[in-house]
Amino acid sequence: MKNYIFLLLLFLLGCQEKNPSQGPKKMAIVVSTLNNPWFVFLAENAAAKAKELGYETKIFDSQNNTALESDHFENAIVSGYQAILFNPTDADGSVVNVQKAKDAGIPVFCMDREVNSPDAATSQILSDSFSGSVAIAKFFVQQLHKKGNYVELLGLVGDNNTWARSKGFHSLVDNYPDLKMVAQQSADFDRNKAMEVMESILQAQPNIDAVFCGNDAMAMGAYQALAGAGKANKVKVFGFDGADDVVAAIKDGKVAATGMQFPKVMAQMAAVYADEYLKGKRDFPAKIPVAVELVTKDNISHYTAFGKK
Amino acid sequence: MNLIIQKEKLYKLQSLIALFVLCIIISILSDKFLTVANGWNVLRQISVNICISVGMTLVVLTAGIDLSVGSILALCGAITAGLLKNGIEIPSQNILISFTLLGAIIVGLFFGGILGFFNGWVITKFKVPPFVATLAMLTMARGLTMLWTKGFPISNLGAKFDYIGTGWFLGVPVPVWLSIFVIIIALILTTKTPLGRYIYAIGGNENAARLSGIKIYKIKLIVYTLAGGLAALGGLMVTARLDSAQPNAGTGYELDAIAAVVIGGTSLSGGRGSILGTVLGAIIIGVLNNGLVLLNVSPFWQQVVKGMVILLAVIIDRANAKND
Amino acid sequence: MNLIIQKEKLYKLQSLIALFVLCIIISILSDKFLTVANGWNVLRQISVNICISVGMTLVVLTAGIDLSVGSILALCGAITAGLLKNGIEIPSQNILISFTLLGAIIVGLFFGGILGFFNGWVITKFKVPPFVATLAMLTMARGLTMLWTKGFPISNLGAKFDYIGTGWFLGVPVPVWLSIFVIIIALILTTKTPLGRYIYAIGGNENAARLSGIKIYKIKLIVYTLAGGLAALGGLMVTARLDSAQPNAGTGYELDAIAAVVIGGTSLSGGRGSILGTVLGAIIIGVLNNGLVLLNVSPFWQQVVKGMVILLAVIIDRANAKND
Amino acid sequence: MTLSAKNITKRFSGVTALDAVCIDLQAGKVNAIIGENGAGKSTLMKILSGVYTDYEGTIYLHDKPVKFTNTKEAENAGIAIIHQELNMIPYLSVVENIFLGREVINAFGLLDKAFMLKKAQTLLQKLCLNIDPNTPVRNLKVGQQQLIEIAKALLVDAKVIIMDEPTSAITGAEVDVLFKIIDSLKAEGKAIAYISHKLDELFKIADTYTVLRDGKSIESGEMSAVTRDNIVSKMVGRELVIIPKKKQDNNRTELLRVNHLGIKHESFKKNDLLNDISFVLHKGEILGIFGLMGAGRTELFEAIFGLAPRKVSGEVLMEGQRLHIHSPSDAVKAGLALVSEDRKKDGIVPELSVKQNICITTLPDLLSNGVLDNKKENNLADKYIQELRIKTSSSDQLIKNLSGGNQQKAILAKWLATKPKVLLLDEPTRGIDVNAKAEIYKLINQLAESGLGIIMISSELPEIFAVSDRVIVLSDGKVTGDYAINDASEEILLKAAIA
Ligand SMILES: Nc1ncnc2c1ncn2[C@@H]1O[C@H](COP(=O)(O)OP(=O)(O)OP(=O)(O)O)[C@@H](O)[C@H]1O
Ligand SMILES: Nc1ncnc2c1ncn2[C@@H]1O[C@H](COP(=O)(O)OP(=O)(O)OP(=O)(O)O)[C@@H](O)[C@H]1O
Ligand SMILES: O[C@@H]1[C@H](O)[C@H](O)CO[C@H]1O
Ligand SMILES: [Mg+2]
Ligand SMILES: [Mg+2]
Repeated sequence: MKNYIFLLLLFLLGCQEKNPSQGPKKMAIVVSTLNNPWFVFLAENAAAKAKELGYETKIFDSQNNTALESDHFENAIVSGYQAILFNPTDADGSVVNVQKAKDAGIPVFCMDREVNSPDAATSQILSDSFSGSVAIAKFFVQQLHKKGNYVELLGLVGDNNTWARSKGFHSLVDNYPDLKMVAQQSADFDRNKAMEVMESILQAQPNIDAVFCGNDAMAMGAYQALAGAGKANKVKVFGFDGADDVVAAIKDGKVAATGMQFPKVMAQMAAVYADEYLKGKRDFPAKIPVAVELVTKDNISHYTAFGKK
Repeated sequence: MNLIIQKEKLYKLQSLIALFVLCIIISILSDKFLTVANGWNVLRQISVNICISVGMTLVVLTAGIDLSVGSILALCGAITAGLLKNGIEIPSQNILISFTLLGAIIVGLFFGGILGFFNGWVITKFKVPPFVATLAMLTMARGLTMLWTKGFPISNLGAKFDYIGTGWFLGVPVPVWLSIFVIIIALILTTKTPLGRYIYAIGGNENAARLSGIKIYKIKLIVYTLAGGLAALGGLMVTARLDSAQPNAGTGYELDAIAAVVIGGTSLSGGRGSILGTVLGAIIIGVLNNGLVLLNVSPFWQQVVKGMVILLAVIIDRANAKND
Repeated sequence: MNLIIQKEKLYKLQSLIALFVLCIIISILSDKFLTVANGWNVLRQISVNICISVGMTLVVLTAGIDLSVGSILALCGAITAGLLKNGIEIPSQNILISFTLLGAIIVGLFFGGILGFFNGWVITKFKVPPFVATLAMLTMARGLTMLWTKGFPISNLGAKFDYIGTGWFLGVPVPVWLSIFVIIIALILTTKTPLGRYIYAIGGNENAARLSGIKIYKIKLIVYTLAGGLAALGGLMVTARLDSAQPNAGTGYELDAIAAVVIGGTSLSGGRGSILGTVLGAIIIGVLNNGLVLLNVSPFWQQVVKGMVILLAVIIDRANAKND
Repeated sequence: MTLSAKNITKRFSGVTALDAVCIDLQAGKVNAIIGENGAGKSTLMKILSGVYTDYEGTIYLHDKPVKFTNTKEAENAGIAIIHQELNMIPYLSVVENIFLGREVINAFGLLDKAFMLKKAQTLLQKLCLNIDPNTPVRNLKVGQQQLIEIAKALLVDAKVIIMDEPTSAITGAEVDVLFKIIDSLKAEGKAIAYISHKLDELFKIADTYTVLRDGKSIESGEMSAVTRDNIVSKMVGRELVIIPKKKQDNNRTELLRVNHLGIKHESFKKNDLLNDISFVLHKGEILGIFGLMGAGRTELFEAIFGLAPRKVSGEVLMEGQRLHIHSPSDAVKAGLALVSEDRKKDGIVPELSVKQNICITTLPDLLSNGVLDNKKENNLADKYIQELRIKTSSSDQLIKNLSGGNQQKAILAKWLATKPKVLLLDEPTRGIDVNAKAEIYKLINQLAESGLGIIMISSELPEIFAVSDRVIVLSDGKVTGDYAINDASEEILLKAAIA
C-alpha cells in the first residue's frame, strides 16, 4: 500500500506549473453536438476558415451537455487556445462557460445560437430561429389557405431551438382558429424517429393537410412516412435548416418549404472576427443576426445545401 | 413448436396478459388502434427491435449483455450505404471498387459479425465483463461511424435496396418477413440444437457447463457474433426504410432491446428465458410507443407513462410467474 | 484506513497501473497535462461522476444496477433550481411558497432519496430486476424533469448557490471537497460498518445473507436511496456549476458511472469491489477525457480511442488481478 | 494398471494442496481415497479428470503418459467423474442435464429429444429414481440431484469412474442402489476411485485404499487388511478420541414447542408438504430428526425459521411465548439458528473471508465507537477457528478456498456466535471427515450441556444414535415416530421412516 500512496503523492507533486510555452496560434471550436450533420458542417467550416487564416484548430463536441461543454472550456483555457468559436448548447447554461473564458482573457464568438448575456461573448453571430419560423408560418398559412389540420413534430424537448422554432411558428399560426393542430409529438430531431412517429400519427389522424417539423431531418422522416402511406401529395411538409436532402426534395416538390440557415456564413464570420480580434481590433457588434430565409419551390434555384449558391 | 411439452417455459409468456391489458386499454381510448393498417404499422416498426432483441436474448441467456448493438447497427448500415453509393476509392492507385447490392449487403452483415466477434473475443480471451467490453464497442463503433460518414448521412440508395425496408411481399412488409425469419431461426437454435442448449447451460451455471466439457469461449464467440450480425441486419433495415444511413442511427436502441428481453421474462442473470418471450416484449414496447402517439399524449407525459407501463408489465409478469 | 490489513482488496487497485501508464503517455505528448491548473480541472470535472459512481458502487456491490442516476440528477437539480428561483405557487389559493437556499437544497437531495427509495421498493417488493426498475425510472424521471421545467432551463440561481459548483475553499474547488467528503463517508460505510458488510454479503450470496438474519429488503432500500441521494447531490453540483438547471442534464451519466465502477474492479455480479477502486476508475475516465482534448485528438477519433483505452484499462486490471 | 498418477504436485496461491502424490487405479477394483477434510482428495480427482491442467507430475493411462487440457479430453480418454459439489444447470431439465455436453443429434443436426428422453428414463430406472425426466433440476432435492450426477457419469462409456462423495446427500435405499451399480461396473472391468467420509461404506464397497494426509499420499493397500481404527489413525496421524456421550439429567424445562405445524403444497392436488407436526424440545436436549429423502425434514426447519411464511399453519412457542416469525431475521432475534443443508447455496458468502463469514451474524456486537472493530472481529473469528479447528491459512482467507468440511465448521461458528437458544442443524456433518465429525459431535454435546436446545436432521442412523437424546421420524410430511433414544433401534426407525 505504501507504494501506492507514494505513487499517488508523486502524481500530485508532479502537478507543477510549467511555463506556458509560446506555441502556435490556436483556435478552439466548441459545438453543441456533432451527432447532427448541421453542426458538423458548422464546425468544419469554422475550422477550415480558421486554418486558412493560419490557426491550429480543434473541434470540441459538447454532446448537448452543458456540463461537458464546461469541461471543454476549462480544458481549452488551460491548453492555451487564444480564441473560441462557440456554438452554445444552451442560452442560459452556457453563460458561465463564456464568462469563464472572458475572465481568462479569451474572446468567444458565438455561432448560430446565442448566450443570454449582453457582454460575455465578444460577438454573437446568430441564426434567428424565431423569425425564421415566423416566415415559415406565414407561408404555411398561405399554403393552407388559413384552414386545415396539421401536425407538429418537435425536436428534443430539452433543446432551446426546439422551442424558439415552435414558438415562432405558433406566434403566427395560432391566430388562425381554423388551423387546427391535431397532434404535437417529439421526434428528437431524428429522421427515423420522425418517420415512426408520423406513421403512427397517420393512423390516428388520416386527414391532415400539413406537417411542421423542427428540423429537416424530421421533415425527411415525416415525408417518408407520408410517402409510404400514399399521402405525400396531399400533405405539405415544412422543415427547418436547408439540408441537402430537403433542398433536393423542395426542388422535386416533395417538401413545401424550409428555413434556410447559413452555417457556413456564420462559421466563417466568426473565424474572421476572431482573427481580427487577435490582431488588435476590439469593436465588434454585440449581436449580428443572420436571417433565416424561407426557401420554397419558387426560389429554390438560388439555394444549395446550407446556403446560397 | 412443441410448446405444449415445454410447460416450464410457458409461464414466461405471462407477459401476454400485460400485452392484452395494454391493447384493451388503448383500443378503448382510440378506435384507430385495432385496424389492419395500424397492425402492420406496429409490426413494421418493431421489426428492427426484434432483430436486435433476438440477438440480445442469446447474449443475455449466457448471462452476458451487449450494449453495442445500436452503434453496430449504425456502422453497418453506413458501411453498406457507403459501399453502395460510393464504393471504395484507393486514391493512391486511382482505383474505385464499386459494389453490387448483394456485395454491399454482405459486407455490412459480415462487418456486424466481425464487430460482435471482437466483443466475444475480448470477453472470453481477456475476461473483460461483457458490460464493459460492449460499452467500449458502443463508443468505438459510434466513432467509426462518424469517421466513415464524416458525420453526414448517406442518402438516395436506390429503390432496390430500399425494398428491404419499405417493400411488401405477399401482403406482408419485407421487414416483417425478415423478423419472422430471424425469429424462426432463433427458435430452432435455442430449442432444437446443442448450441442452444449450451447457451442456456452457460447462463445457468457456467462452471458446471465447463465441467461438462462445453467450450464456453466458443459458444460465447458465436453468440456475440450473432448479436453483431443481427444488429447489422437491423442496420440494413433502418437504412433501407429511411433510404438514408444516419450517423446517429440506433442511439439508445440497446436499452429498448434489453427492455424487450426483460419484459419477455428472460433473466438478466442468464439461463432462463425464451425467444418468444422477447418477441412479446418487443411487441409490448411497440404497442406502447404506438399507443402513446395515437392518443396524442404530450411528449412530456409520454416518458412518464412509458416508464410506468414498463414497470407494470414486468410486475404483472412476475406476479403471474408461479415458479420462482 | 487500515488498508494494509485489507490485503484482499488491494489487488483491485491494479487499475493504478493503468492510470499511471495513461498519465505518463499523456504527459509525454502534452506539456499542459501535468500542470496545477489542469490537475484541478480534472478533479473538478470528475467530482460529479464520483458522487454518482460511489452510489453506483454500493448498488453494484449488492448485485444490482442503477440506470436512473442521470435522470435523477437532472430532476433534482431542476427541483432545487426551480424552488430557489420560483418557489411553489398554488394558484387556487393564491399562495407562493418561497424557499431558502438550504431549504431548496434539502428538498432536492430529499427528492433524490425518495426516487432512489422508490427504485428500491419496486425491486424488493415486486421482485422487479434492478435493470428494469431503474430503466423505467430513467424514463419517468426524465419525463418529470421535462414536466417540471417545461423543457426550459432554469437559470440565474444566485452566487451563493453557485458556490457549490464553482467556489474554492482552502485552495480546493468546492465540488472536489464534496466528492472527498462522499468518498470518505462511503469508505467508512463499506469497510467499517455492519451495513457495508451486509452490502457485500448480499451481493456475494443473497440466500446465505437472508438466512443469516440480514434484512435484505432493508439494506437494498438503503442502498438505492443512497444512490438516488448521491445522484441528487451530483445534480446540485452540475446545476450550480452552470448556474442553470438543464432539462437534459445527466443524459448517459449512468454509463460513465458504471464504467468507473467496473474499471475500478467491482464485479457487476456483486459482492466484490471497493470504493477506492471506483474512485480510481472515475479518475482514469476523467484523465482520459482530459487527455484526448489536450492531445488534440479529433472528436470522431476520440470515441474510438476512448473505447480502446477503457478496454485496455480493464484488460490490464484483469491481467494483474492475481486472485480469480 | 488402468490409471496411475505419479508425483502429482498442485499449488494454489499460498497452499500446496498436493505434494508428490501417487495413486493407482486398477481395472475391476474400487479404490477408496481416504483423508480428512482438506487432505487434497478432490484436488487430485480434478487433476485426473482434466479440470486442473496446471500441475506437476505425470498421469499414465494404460501405461501411456497423458495430459488433458480440458474435461472433454479426459472424458474422451475414458475418465468420468462425479464431482463432490453438485454441478447442475438449475433451469435445465433432468434429461438436459444428463446429456449436457454429449447431446445426441439427428440427421439434421437437431437434438434428438425422444432418444435422449428414453435413454434418460432407462438410467433413472437403473437408479430407482422415480421422477419425471423433464423436471427442471432446481425442483429436485439435493439427494435427487446427486443421483442425477451419478446418472451423468454412467452415461459415458468410461474406463475409469471417479466418485467424489457420491453418497453425501443420499441414504439407505439409494446408497444400496448405487452399490449395486458399482458392483456391476466392477464386473465390467471399470476402475473406480471412491471418496467418502462414511467409513462403513468403504468397507462394504472398496477393494483397495489410498490414504492422503495434508496433501501427501501416506499409504495404500488392500481394504481387507485394515480395520476402521487403522484407517482413522492413518488419516488423522494420531489416535482418535471418541467422546462418550454424557447422560443427561431429568429436570428438563421446556424450550421450544411446535404445535400442529403444517405447510400446504402450492398445487392443491398434491399432499401437504407438512401435516400436523407437533413436538417439544427441552433445554439441553438434542432432538434427532430422521427420515428418508424428501420426507419433509428440511421443510420443517424452513417453516420454523420463517422461510416459507405464507403457507405455514400452526404455531411455534419459545419458552411458552408464541413466536411470530415471518423472516429469518425474526427467527434469529427469537434465538433460533439454522445450519442449512446446502452450504454452497445457503451457507457461505464465497467472496468474503472466513472471518467475515463468521462475524456476519453478530456485527452489531462487534462495534467500537459505532464502527466495526477489527480486533473484536479477529478475536471472535480466531476463537472459533481454534475451537472448531477450522483449517485455513488465515482468518482472512476467502471461505470459498476452504475444503467443504471446513466451510461447514465456519458456518457452524457463525451461528454459535449468535449464542442461540435453539440450534437447528440440517445434515450438519454432510461431507465432513470422521475426525471433524467427532469434534462436531463433541461440540453439539457441549452446547446442549450449556443449555441449548438442538434439533438435528440426519440421514445417518449412526449419527442419530451418537448424539440424540430423542428422535422423531418423519415420513411424507407426517410424524411417524417419536422415541427416546434408548427405546429406538435402527429397525424401529427405518420402519417408521417408510411408514
Ligand atoms: N481454488 C483453491 N484455491 C486455494 N486453495 C484451494 C483451492 N481449492 C482447494 N484448496 C485447498 O487445497 C486443499 C485440498 O482441498 P480439497 O478440496 O482437495 O480437499 P478434500 O480432501 O477434497 O476435502 P473434503 O473432504 O473436505 O472434500 C485444502 O487446503 C483447500 O483449502
Ligand atoms: N422446490 C420444490 N418444488 C416441489 N416440491 C418440493 C420442492 N422442495 C421440496 N419439495 C418436496 O417437498 C417434500 C419434502 O422435502 P424436504 O426437503 O423437506 O425433504 P427432506 O426430508 O429434508 O429430504 P432431504 O433429506 O433430501 O433434505 C418432498 O416431497 C419434496 O419433493
Ligand atoms: O440549427 C440546428 C439544427 O436545425 C438542428 O437540426 C437542430 O438544432 C438546431 O440548433
Ligand atoms: Mg473434497
Ligand atoms: Mg433436507
